[in-house]
Amino acid sequence: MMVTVKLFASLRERASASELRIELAEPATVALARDALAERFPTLCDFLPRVAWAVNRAYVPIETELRDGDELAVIPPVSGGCDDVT
Amino acid sequence: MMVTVKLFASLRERASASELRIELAEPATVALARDALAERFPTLCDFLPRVAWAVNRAYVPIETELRDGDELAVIPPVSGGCDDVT
Amino acid sequence: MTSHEDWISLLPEPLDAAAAVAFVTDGQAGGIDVFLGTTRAETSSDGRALIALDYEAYEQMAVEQLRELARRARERWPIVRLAILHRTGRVAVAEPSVIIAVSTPHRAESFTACRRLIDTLKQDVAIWKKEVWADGSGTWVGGNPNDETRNPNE
Amino acid sequence: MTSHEDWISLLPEPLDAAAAVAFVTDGQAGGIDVFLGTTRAETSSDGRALIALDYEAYEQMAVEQLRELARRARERWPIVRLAILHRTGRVAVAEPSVIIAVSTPHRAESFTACRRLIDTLKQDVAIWKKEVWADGSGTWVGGNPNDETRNPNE
Repeated sequence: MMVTVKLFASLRERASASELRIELAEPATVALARDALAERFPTLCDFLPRVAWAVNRAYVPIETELRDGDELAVIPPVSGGCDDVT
Repeated sequence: MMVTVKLFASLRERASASELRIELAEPATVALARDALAERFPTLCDFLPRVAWAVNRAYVPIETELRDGDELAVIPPVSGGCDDVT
Repeated sequence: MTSHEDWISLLPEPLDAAAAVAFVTDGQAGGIDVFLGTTRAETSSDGRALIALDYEAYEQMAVEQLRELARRARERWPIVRLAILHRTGRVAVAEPSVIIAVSTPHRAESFTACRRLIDTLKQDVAIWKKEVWADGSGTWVGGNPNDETRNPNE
Repeated sequence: MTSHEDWISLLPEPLDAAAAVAFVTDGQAGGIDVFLGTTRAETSSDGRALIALDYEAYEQMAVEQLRELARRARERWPIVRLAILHRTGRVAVAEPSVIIAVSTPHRAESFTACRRLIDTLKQDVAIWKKEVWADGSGTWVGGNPNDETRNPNE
């Protein structure tokens, strides 16, 4: 099965990719996709413990099952709005 | 001594006057000015127990002494801003 | 923090929200809160429609009071820029009678300062309003000797 | 109360506060609260000046999340009209990155709803920002694996 993976912000820059397709053996989960990503992009390894995951634009837990064609997004800590104390 | 009296809103309409001068015997107080007003404008009598008083644009207690030339304002309950529940 | 002069005004013309936002916009600020009080459509208990509010001010005193509100707000919150604009005269339904715009370094302070300013303004600034009804009648808010509105010194 | 469609948008162009105010102005409302988050000038610990923030969004997800925020706010407060506008791309110092405008029948609700909307937006909407410094360097906020920012699911 194939899933589309979307990368944003620091992860997109680190991987030099904003969208890619990965092939996973069934039954696949977000956790297995994470492992596949870590193998393909070793530079992401230190980011992945701190991200959230979204499947088809909704946050999901890491043990969620994936289906063929799913859009999996790796969500680093968000910072929309304004006014963070830097 | 003479003081200028300013009337606003419901009191101005009821008295058909926005500004007038009254003569008071010394020593005069806001309370004495109130009594003089009530005598001159009997239609204000039922309003006067509920108003506040300002001398020279600052709220004062009713026992405040007046000086010649003071500007005494009769302040009905204020309602600036917006959004009173009617 | 640089202290800028506040924009405090009683105005007989329509209030300009964009001008208030522009006035308080500043590179030292991360948050701007703007409150607009607008005339809300109402129907009286006997079925008359509200068409406008007429605002009357003791102008010299009201402006001094607004400046004092601004001064006290600046003592309490790290305000970068501040505008307090209030209408006089007739304000039709949906039009603003008051605009308060506050910019602060962080967003929480802008909400708190703006909220406090409008609450305090309503309590003691020498401004009155009259409800103007479709049948031509008018009612001073708080101006009825038999109602329960408190006077500002109580 | 008539329910109007909300104005929810991610925009690459400068946000227009006057348009947001006009959108939420309504005769059923007595209070409008508008919050603008603006890029605040900063200096890094090693003396570099912040010149802008670059915003990146997972656009389809972020818009769905903003619509869900709006839906939940309408369940909780009697909102007449609502606009939530967020920038993408580069936002210079003093420019707004986000505008939230809320009109409600009474003023207290407009402050509470607006405040809650901006607080919630910052917590979980799929938008990221990068600090852009005068020397050309950039820092993703929350994007450093060694810092302490929480992820939105924790």
